[in-house]
Amino acid sequence: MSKKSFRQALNEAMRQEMERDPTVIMMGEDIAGGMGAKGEQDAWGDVLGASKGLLPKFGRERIYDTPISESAFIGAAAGAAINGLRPVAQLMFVDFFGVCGDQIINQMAKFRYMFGGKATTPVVIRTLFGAGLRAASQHSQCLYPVFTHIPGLKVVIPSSPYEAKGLMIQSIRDDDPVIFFEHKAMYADTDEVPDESYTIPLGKANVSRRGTDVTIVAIGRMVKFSIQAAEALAKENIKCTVIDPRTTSPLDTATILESVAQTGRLVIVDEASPRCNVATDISAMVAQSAFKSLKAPIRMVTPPHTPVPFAGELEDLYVPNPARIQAVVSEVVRYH
Amino acid sequence: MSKKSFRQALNEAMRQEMERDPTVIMMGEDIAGGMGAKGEQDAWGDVLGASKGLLPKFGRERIYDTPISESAFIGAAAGAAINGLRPVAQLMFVDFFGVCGDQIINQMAKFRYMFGGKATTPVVIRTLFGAGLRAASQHSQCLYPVFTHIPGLKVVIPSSPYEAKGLMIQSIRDDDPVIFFEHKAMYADTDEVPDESYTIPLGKANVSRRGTDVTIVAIGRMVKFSIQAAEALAKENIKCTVIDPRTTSPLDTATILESVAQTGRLVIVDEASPRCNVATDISAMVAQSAFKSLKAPIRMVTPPHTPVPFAGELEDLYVPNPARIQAVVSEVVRYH
Amino acid sequence: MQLSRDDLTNAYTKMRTIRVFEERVHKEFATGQIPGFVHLYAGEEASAIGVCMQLNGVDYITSTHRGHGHCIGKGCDVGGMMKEIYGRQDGLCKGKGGSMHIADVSKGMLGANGIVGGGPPLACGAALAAKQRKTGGVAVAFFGDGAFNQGTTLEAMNFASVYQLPVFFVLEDNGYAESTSSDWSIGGHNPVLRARGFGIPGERVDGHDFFAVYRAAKEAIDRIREGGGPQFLHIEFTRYYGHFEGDAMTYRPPGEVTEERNFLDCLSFFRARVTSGGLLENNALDQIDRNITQLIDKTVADAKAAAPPQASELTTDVYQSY
Amino acid sequence: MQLSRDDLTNAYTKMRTIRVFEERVHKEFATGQIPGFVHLYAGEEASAIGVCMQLNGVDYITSTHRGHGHCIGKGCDVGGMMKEIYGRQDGLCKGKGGSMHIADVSKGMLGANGIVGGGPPLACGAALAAKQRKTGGVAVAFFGDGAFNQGTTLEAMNFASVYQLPVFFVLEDNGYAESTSSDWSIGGHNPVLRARGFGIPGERVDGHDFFAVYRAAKEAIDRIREGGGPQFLHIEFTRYYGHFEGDAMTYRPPGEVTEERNFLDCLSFFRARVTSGGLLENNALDQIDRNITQLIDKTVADAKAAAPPQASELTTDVYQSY
Ligand SMILES: Cc1ncc(C[n+]2csc(CCOP(=O)(O)OP(=O)(O)O)c2C)c(N)n1
Ligand SMILES: Cc1ncc(C[n+]2csc(CCOP(=O)(O)OP(=O)(O)O)c2C)c(N)n1
Ligand SMILES: [Mg+2]
Ligand SMILES: [Mg+2]
Repeated sequence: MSKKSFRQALNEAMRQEMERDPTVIMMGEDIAGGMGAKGEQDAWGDVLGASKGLLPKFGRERIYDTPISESAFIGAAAGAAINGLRPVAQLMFVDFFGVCGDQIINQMAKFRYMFGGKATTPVVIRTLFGAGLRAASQHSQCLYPVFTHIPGLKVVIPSSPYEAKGLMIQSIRDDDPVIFFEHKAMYADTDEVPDESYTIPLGKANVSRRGTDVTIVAIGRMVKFSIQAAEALAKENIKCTVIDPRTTSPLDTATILESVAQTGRLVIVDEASPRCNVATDISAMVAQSAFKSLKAPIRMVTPPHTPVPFAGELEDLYVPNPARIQAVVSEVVRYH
Repeated sequence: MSKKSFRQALNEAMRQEMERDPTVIMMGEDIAGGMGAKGEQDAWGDVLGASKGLLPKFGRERIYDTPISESAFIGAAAGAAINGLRPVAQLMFVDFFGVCGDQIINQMAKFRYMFGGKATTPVVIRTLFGAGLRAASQHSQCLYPVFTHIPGLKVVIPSSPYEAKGLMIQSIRDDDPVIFFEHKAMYADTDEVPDESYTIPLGKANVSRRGTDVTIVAIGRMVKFSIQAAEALAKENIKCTVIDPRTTSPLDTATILESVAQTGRLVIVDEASPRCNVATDISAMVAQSAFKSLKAPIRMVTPPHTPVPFAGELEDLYVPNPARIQAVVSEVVRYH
Repeated sequence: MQLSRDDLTNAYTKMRTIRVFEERVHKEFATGQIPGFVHLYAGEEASAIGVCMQLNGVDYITSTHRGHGHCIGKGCDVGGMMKEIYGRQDGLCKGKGGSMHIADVSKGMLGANGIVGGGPPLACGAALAAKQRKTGGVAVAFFGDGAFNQGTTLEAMNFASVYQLPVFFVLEDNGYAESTSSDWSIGGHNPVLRARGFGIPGERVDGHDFFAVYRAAKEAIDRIREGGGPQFLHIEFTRYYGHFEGDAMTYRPPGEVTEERNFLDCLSFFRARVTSGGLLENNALDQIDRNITQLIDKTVADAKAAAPPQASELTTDVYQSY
Repeated sequence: MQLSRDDLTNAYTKMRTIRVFEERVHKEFATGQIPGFVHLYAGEEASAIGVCMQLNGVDYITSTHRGHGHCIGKGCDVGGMMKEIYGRQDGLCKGKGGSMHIADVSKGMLGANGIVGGGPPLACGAALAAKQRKTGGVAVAFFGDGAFNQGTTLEAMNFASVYQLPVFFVLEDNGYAESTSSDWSIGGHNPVLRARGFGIPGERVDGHDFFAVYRAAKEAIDRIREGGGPQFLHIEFTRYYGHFEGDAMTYRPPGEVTEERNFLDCLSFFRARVTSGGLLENNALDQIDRNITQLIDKTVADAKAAAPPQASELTTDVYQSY
């Protein structure tokens, strides 16, 4: 156990799995870095440095830097998975899925079903997402609702370094295609993280905080913000349960429904664009299955229906923050 | 006014707009057909024949058959729109958006915002969607939730030949990028359709049927099925309002909320995969905004979370049908 | 190039199996009993067989929407294929895939593919795994002239080139992508040069001539197995039926298919060559023809009689665990 | 090739403007006041200017994440650019786009682009519209060595070739895509041959030499305007700064940049050539340098002092109507 950043936690997870299982390989643009160049190899270790140090340990037979051709190498990850490997491929920013979406959505996601259960495609696609770094409209999207929508994919969104490590190890061991979302604004967050290998099951929510007044379900970076809001609300004697689903597909509906049965009030915090996102998904599930329990309207805290703006002043308004969450939760608790 | 099929209605809409406005062009694979071949030109008129007959009228300066390279020509449609044309590009099946998604999602959708309001991109992307033709997992998806999720796009889904013509003409005249969904299993449906040009505004729902017991919101082909269910229910003296939003982005929330305020009961019928789809979107909107009105849980009628199967026996179970809609509506009406 | 009597018999049997299979599917489709989109391979048999005869158990292929020939070439069970096309529980994919998605991963057949250009990236991955795991395996990506303009195919060629992967890129140029001529759609009109632009050597062959395809495929795959990196082959021929069943083919000049069938048919050509050269006898070939007709009759009868998938199958096979 | 005194002055002024702009952004970025990802064009000036000097009001360009040079080449307002980079209300895109999305459609500059390979399809569309509307316009797609392996770029080349569109494909090969060498990533190592594989003629030029770029661009664009269809140019040079600001560039051998700066700098090269040839005088060039430094000083001061966007701007400009 020691303090580790989100980046370090991911690095450790990938290293430990590559040590344990020789069929795990890595692919991606500058995933090591320096390919074909005359200077340092492993110069980048991916764009934010999470895979740095793996190249010296595992060599170019396990770590494949790729040309910029996401369709080719994401598709190759699927093809390699069918032929006995367990690739961890990086789609650098999830915003780029538009150039390779077919290999994810129509190929790896559907093999098993289309082939009558006779294919297994153990691929992990790691990908950066989320706003907060002034990276503007094409490098700040969440887009996990798109992948959650597609049957055949699993969608994992860790909310802390501890979660990141355990979920990454489990994702690599999982036999289905997993899209693993890493919030770029959380890379420097630190946490107590065990040194040894451990797994966190996919499809099991984490209840970060228990309170009887209201249930907050939050995704990814919004979990931290929701806990901050809950702490502030605790001072006003409002007791919040904060649920981190960890994975949006599968979704642990039981834990959410159980909590709503107790609190009768639900706020969902989702950094994704508001239409057809995970907040609407969970809201609809609860509205359908826990109608009798509800004492107040289900409220969603999300960005507006706009691309992500560049200027910091606008981006800060765009992303949900603890103060906004707190305000909405207060309203929900006061609702009669 | 005369009986016209969905196909004919689309054809007429495109023809009339091309006549009216010389800047309207068409692009797509086999949109005319016979390109470079020695036999008949206009041999296909797109894969299901909706643009047949336009080539002889407008010639190859207005009708661009393309090589199979969706990124190139969908992107070219966006580039041509910025340079003064109004392209109508066909993405043959919406399932193929994975090979060209970036040009839609990150380019045309975001130009206006990223460029500070200084770009206008009047593109229509027509695309086939939906199950029912035994076309299996890669040619039967709905996927409009994905486009509804993306700010900057408009999403139009006509539910009949009449709607198809008026919405297509309006979409071509619209100055924002529009994704226009054509259900392939509706191509032979017929309707009374005016011969002259007319428009239906985007963002204004159609209330196909009014009743005070329950509100059914249905999308695309599901509108017809919902009306059938409503007719059957009328015999049991259950009076349904059936709302066809026509466009999921923008969404006419006012019409839906008004009706729910009256009926207190809501069923949403969506042929798209169930997670993060339009049914969840509308449900969440209503659960947030009309809580006090609701007398029963909001129910969603959707396919299961699986790819679309090939075998007819399975596909018929997959797609929501009038009987299933009727059963769910009955339950909702009886709920106390 | 030595082809034994067994090899020749095998080649002929497999090509004829494809032909009879496809002609029969064509006929049955017209009766309305076969659902969905069906794309027939008749006329292109020399490609699937000339190439797949070079392959063995460690090798993989990726296919296209026009996949029946590749399946047969790679050894998929013909009865299971026919049942799949009819959407039956015992079909190769339990009736969930259909014609456009027939696959048998255990045979190294990674699926027909409904997405034009969907296969080449997958082939790169299978090849990368073969190289990394040192299985000696090769991956073949079959794709059409239309698919040759798709970004996924072009990226895959570059990717394979950069990593010198054991991939064989086989361009099946049947003259059309749907109704669009390949003479028009392939900018530059020189596929072999285009492949060279990615650093991949290749050649063009006449796809009506099984022996030409066999020879070129053998040389290419031998080079690949010796570590020579990816290779390319441009095979030219025609398809005998419409793009899919239902296509009236008005974009083709009248008589084009008849002429090809009469004067350039790969099976007639093969038969003439082996009989005139004294390698196989007409009556042995006739016997093969009869056997195959019987076999296909039986697969159709079996498929028609077979049970459709059970309702519970709708929601299985989505995930390994969920 | 005749370049008048005015042309030469103009070329030098614009190249120097880019250089000073970029060096200043580099410096200011280090102080932490410039947000987001910033990719600098210093070292590559001869491309943007050598090419854009051939263009006029009916022409369009598409750019990349490394777009400042192209903006200046196509005539975007330098003050508006700097404000955009600082995220100000008066920036070229109201502060909503930032460095990676600077655009000015009214100037024919269709945007820097955060997506590698995002631009070439757009350029095809602008060219198609120009051809269809008979404006005489040309579209230039600038893209990097990394982008040359992206399917979107390759598809666009085929599309332009098939329709003989007036597109100029300009490959700016600065040796690296992020930390990956272009010697490795471009399979076949022969971009000009690859372009020919799509039926597009092209040549390679030394990007340190403005005159070489100018000459090649002029010839290509003249051919395009005469209806010769798409053309290709492979420009080789280096970038002086990291991939983005913050990149330590350890993948480059020590001294690589210094050597290029000292011996192959396009501005020094230009100056030496025009002064030794008696075409322009050193003191005139010095004066230009001083003027530009002043200009950029002012744009930075203005940008720092400028107001950020108002909160209400968050939700405007998504749609024309909604
Ligand atoms: C990405 C994508 N675009 C378009 C289609 C529709 N489509 C199916 S087959 C086909 C033509 C393919 O032509 P070619 O590659 O030459 O193969 P062939 O049919 O001639 O065997 C097209 C356009 C598709 N399935 N996938
Ligand atoms: C589709 C996509 N993939 C990856 C990236 C991340 N990325 C940004 S710039 C870059 C390198 C581009 O290299 P090159 O085309 O040579 O341009 P240069 O940076 O050298 O000017 C990469 C990989 C991206 N922005 N878009
Ligand atoms: Mg073809
Ligand atoms: Mg570069």
